[in-house]
This record gives sequence, structure tokens and C-alpha cells, in this order.
Amino acid sequence: MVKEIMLAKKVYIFPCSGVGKVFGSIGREASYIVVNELAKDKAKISCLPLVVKGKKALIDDINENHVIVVDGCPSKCSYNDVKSATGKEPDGQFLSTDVVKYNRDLKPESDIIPLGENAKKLSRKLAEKISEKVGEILDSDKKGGA
Amino acid sequence: MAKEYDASTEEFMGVPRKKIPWWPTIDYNKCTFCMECDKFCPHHVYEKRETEQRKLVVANPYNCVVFCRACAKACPEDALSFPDKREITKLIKEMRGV
Amino acid sequence: MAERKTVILPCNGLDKALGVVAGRAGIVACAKDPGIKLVCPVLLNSGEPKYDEMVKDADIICLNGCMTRCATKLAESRKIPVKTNLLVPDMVKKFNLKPGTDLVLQTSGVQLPEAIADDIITSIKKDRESMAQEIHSIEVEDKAEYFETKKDKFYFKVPKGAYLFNENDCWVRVFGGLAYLGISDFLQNQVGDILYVDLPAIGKEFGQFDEAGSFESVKSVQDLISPVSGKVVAVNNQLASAPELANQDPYHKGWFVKVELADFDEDKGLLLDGPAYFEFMKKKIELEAKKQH
Amino acid sequence: MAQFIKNKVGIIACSGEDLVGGTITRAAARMVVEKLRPDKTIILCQPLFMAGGLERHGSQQERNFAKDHPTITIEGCDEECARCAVERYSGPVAATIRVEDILKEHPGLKPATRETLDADGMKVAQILAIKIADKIDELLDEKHEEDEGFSDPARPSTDVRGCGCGCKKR
Repeated sequence: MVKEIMLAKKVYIFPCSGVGKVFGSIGREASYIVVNELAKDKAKISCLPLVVKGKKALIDDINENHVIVVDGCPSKCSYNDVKSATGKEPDGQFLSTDVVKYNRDLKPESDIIPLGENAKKLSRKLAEKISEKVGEILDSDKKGGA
Repeated sequence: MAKEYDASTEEFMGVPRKKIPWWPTIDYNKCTFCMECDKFCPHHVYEKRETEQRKLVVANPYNCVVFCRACAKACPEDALSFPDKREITKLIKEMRGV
Repeated sequence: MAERKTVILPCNGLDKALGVVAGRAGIVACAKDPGIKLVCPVLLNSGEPKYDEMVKDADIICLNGCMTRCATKLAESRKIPVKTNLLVPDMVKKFNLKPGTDLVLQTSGVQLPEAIADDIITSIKKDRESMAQEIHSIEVEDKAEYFETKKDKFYFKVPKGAYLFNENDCWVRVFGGLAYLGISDFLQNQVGDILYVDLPAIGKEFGQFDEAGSFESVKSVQDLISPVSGKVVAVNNQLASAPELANQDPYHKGWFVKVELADFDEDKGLLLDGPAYFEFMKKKIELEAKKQH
Repeated sequence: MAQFIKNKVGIIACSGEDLVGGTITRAAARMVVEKLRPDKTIILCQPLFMAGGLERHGSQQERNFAKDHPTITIEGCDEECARCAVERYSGPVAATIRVEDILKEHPGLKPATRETLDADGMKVAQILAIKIADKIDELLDEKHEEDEGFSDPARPSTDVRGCGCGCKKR
């Protein structure tokens, strides 16, 4: 296939934007670490509420790129919301409570504003996992496109 | 907050709460007044006494949930003790029988 | 889940080939399944105390060589509760293997203990499977009807039947001599997302209202206060990797502990049935709301 | 307005991740439900509202609450996602409060970081929180004495109302 010069795809990160519990905030904090730091030029964040509202330009752009959802509780709102808005399965999904479960020594504080020390540490652990996944998704792009 | 709860009208298993001697006892030889138990207990069993030598007291014993010993687990000094559950159960049975 | 111990008490009578077969079958079964333990009838009869621990809480199989049933009688005399009594002559018919009369076992006499051992092992497996099946039954949402109430945006469910509760918001559901324990919908709502669950060791015994496990959320650490007395025979290991089951499905997949009941008739006098607990819970919800003011 | 059960007010923040306004709505909502009017409010989770809710309770608890109770939406930008969500699934909202309006009233405040609020962001959130609390009192026909019984640092003193940003507000 003759390839045109194509702009590299990016990975959208959608944390669940939960506001009632610390787990939503951990997912959100982790997402910021990914887009600001760990996968700076590869990932971007946008508003989940805007996706659900049905903002066409945004949904089209998601569909042209990749998407990872980061949820804060088993209700998996981000997963469900993104899936129903875009009509496709997200390329990756994370649950912040999983990180909490497997790091019992870092029991998160319940504070949300600002996040406690343990919650921040957990956010970073989660961010590392998400950014790994970002790398994987983009790598498979390269292989697939080569 | 705690004042809303009126133990004199409360019952536990059909027995007036005030007749059940279940609440924590603080061993002041061990207690370091770290306040973990007070932070933990949502029922305001404890109260801080900033100006007194005993900076923490069991102020609302009847707010304590019968058979709950969760605050004792929060205590790093193991300074909290509770009555024997079997004795309390026996007592409740006796009073219910009356 | 918990695997119960199996102990074989063979007769090992040395005056008949059938007795030799019984003893031999016990030895072979133990060799094939290390979960099975063997009791020497002669040593047991001499009053050996070491067997007391071994037979405690185990499934005892008495393997009798003949109709005199010495093994069964021995168990009775030592007050050991027997689960199954087997007779070698029945096995002879079943497998059509005659051991002959020679005390030094020959051909079919050698095959018979093998067959008996296999038979015992197969039936133990079946038992375990049916126990697993039973677990499955509590995990499947039955057609149980629920009472439901709502406070603001929170909903609380209580099954109408089959479950009994204590006033510490923990439930018990009885199946024969066994029972499952868990926490009520109200309690899971109170503590919020459960992150870690600690469950008791298999074999642990506790009295009514003792702790039978604990669970932890960001908000608090709490105990499951057992509505019944008993001994732990199994725990819900799924809760280790998926503690959210206790939030999502507290009456089924979120069960905590399975116990062998010690004195349910006595315990149940202090428990509430579904309708009574529902009324109790509604009062508690109102009280909690008031306390927040 | 529809007949609402006037014992509690629902608070739903846009909580958008892409802009500082979203973070401010989030912070303000928490101040209101935790500190200012804890027993008069229920926080509604925007994504849960959109996704429906917990299946075992019929997936509708957030939406039903907003149907039965007055609900205030807090918006971080002019997309007004929270209001759109409530109107789509529950019905008319009782009030909508916008971060942008506050920024207009206080031109000296320039919140910049969406990750963790800076000092200006925190101030805007506090002003917003008070505005929400006032609205709650109005909706429930209740009067709260100003600052009564609330000495928490999250509660801005009257200084914040005249916030030192150069605005004329007292």
C-alpha cells in the first residue's frame, strides 16, 4: 500500500471523572501524569462529559485515533460511556481499584482535594501501566502500517 | 451530632441499650492518646479532653455498637478492651427471657 | 475451598483374606491420594491418643472385611462419628474379584484392594464436587424476592426469605448443617467500596457474635460479626481478587464464610428474619440520616 | 417547575478533565457536600449519571434522584454538559451555576492548572461553593445565617467575596 504522509495517531485517555470517591481522582491524576509527563506527545486527555453529550467533532477524532478508558469503580462509567458514544470497544481499559487492591501497603486516603500521599503514589503506579499500554498500542500501529 | 442519638430509647436485640454493658475500656497505662480510635469510631463513643491529663475518654458508652470491636483493631498500643462476648450474649438472653 | 480430610479405618483382620484385603485397600488408597490418612485399628484399640487429632473433623470411612464389622464397632466404642461404612464382600460382588482364601494375596486378591481404593477416591471426589455445586447455588441469584427501600439516591435490599440476620447487619443462610455468612446490603452501603477482605482460617471455630472475618474500605475497617456459632469449612477466595463482589452482590457472590453449624437451634433465637430485619434496617437508615445533621 | 421533594438538593458538576473549569466545579461541589451543606445535598456523579447506574438497582438511581429532587448543575465551560445530561435523562434543572460567570465577576483571578488547583483556582472554587450553598438555601426555602457555625478554612471569609482581585464586589 502506497502510504501518504500520515500524522501519527494519538491515544485519548478518558478517566471516569468520578467525583464522589477517591478512586475516580486516582484515575484522573494518573491520566494527567500520562499526558503531561510519561507519554507526553503520544496521549491526550479530553472531557468525558463532552463525549457523552455527543460532541461530534470530538467523537470523530476519537474514532480516528485510539482510546484508553480509566475507571474508578466497577460501574465502569468511562468504559460504558465511551463505548456507547463511539460505538467501538476501547483499545485499553484500566480500573484504578485494581492498583489499590494490589498495593495494600498504600491504602489511599479519602481526601480528594488535594489527594493524599498514598493516593498520589498509587496514581503514579497506575500512570506507568497506562503509559505502557499507550506504547503498546502505538507500536502495533507501526507494525500494522509497515 | 452524637446528641441526636438517644441511647435511653434505643434497644439492641429487644433489650434496652442501657442495660447492656458493652463499650471499650481504655488502659491508660498503654494509651498514648494517638486518637486513632476516636478518628475511627463513627459513633462518637470517645471524646477528646484537650486540657485534661486523660486526653481521651469514653464519653458516650451507649453509642457503642454492641459486639463491635473495630476500634480496638485501630489501636496501635492494644490499649482497648471489651467485655467477653459470651457473657454479654448470656445476659441479653436472660433479659429477653424475662 | 476447603477440602475435608478423609480418614480410613480398616478392620485388617488377619484370620481371613477379606480382612487382609481391607487393610491392604486402606494402604493403597493412602498411597494414591495423600489427602487420605490411615488409622491402625490395633493401635487405636490400644487407646493411642495421637488419633484423636486426626479423626477430629474428618470424614471417617470404616472398611470392614466381614459382617462382624469390627472397624465400625471400634469406631463406635471410641465415639468416632463415621461417615461411611464399607464392606469388602460388597466390593467383591461389585468388581467381581474373589480374593480366595490365601492370606498371602494372589492375583484377583491383589487387584481387589486396588479397585476398592480407586472406588473410595472416586467417591471422595464426587463429594467434593457436590460441595462445590452447593457453593455455586448460593452464588447464583435465585428467584428470591426482595424488600427494597430508598434513601436519597441509595437503595437497600433485603431478601424476604431464606436469610436470617443479626443486629450487626450480618446474615446467615442455612443449608442443612452448613451455612453461609455475609454482610447485608445496608452494611456494604455504609462502608463504601470494599478494598480488602480478610477471611478466617479453615477449621477456625467461633461463637455467636464473634468475628468471622473483616473487611476494609477507605472509610473504615469492620468485622463480620457472625450470626451463628460454628466452624469454618470454606471461605470465599474470590473476595481476595474481587472484593467488590461484597458490594455488588452481598447476598450471593459476595458471601464470606461457610461454616459447619454448632448450635443453630440455640443461635437462631437471637436472629431476625427478612421482614423483621427490613424494619430494623429502615429505622437504622433514618437514625443514620438524623445523626448526620 | 416540577414538584420536587424538597429535603435535599442534587449537585452535579461538569467535572470535565480537559480544562481548569472542570476541576474547579469538582472542588466546589466537594466543598458544598462536605463542608457547607453536608446534610442538604447529594452529590451526583456525572459519568455514573450518564452511564445509568448500578445494574442491580435498575441502573437509574442517579437519574431518579434528579427527577424527584431539585438539582443544581455546575458548569466549567459553555458546553454545559451537566445541564444537558440532567435535562436529557431526568428533566428540568433547578439551577445552573457557571464558572465563567465568576471569572467575569472577578477578572483578577486567573486559575491556570487543571491538575491541582492553584491559589486562584482555589479561590474561584470557594466563591463558587458559596454561590451554590446560597442557591441550595433558596431552593429549600431555608435561611442559613452567613458563616454560621462554619469556621472551616475551606469556607472563605467575607474577604474572599471581595476577593482582592480588583473587582468591586463586597
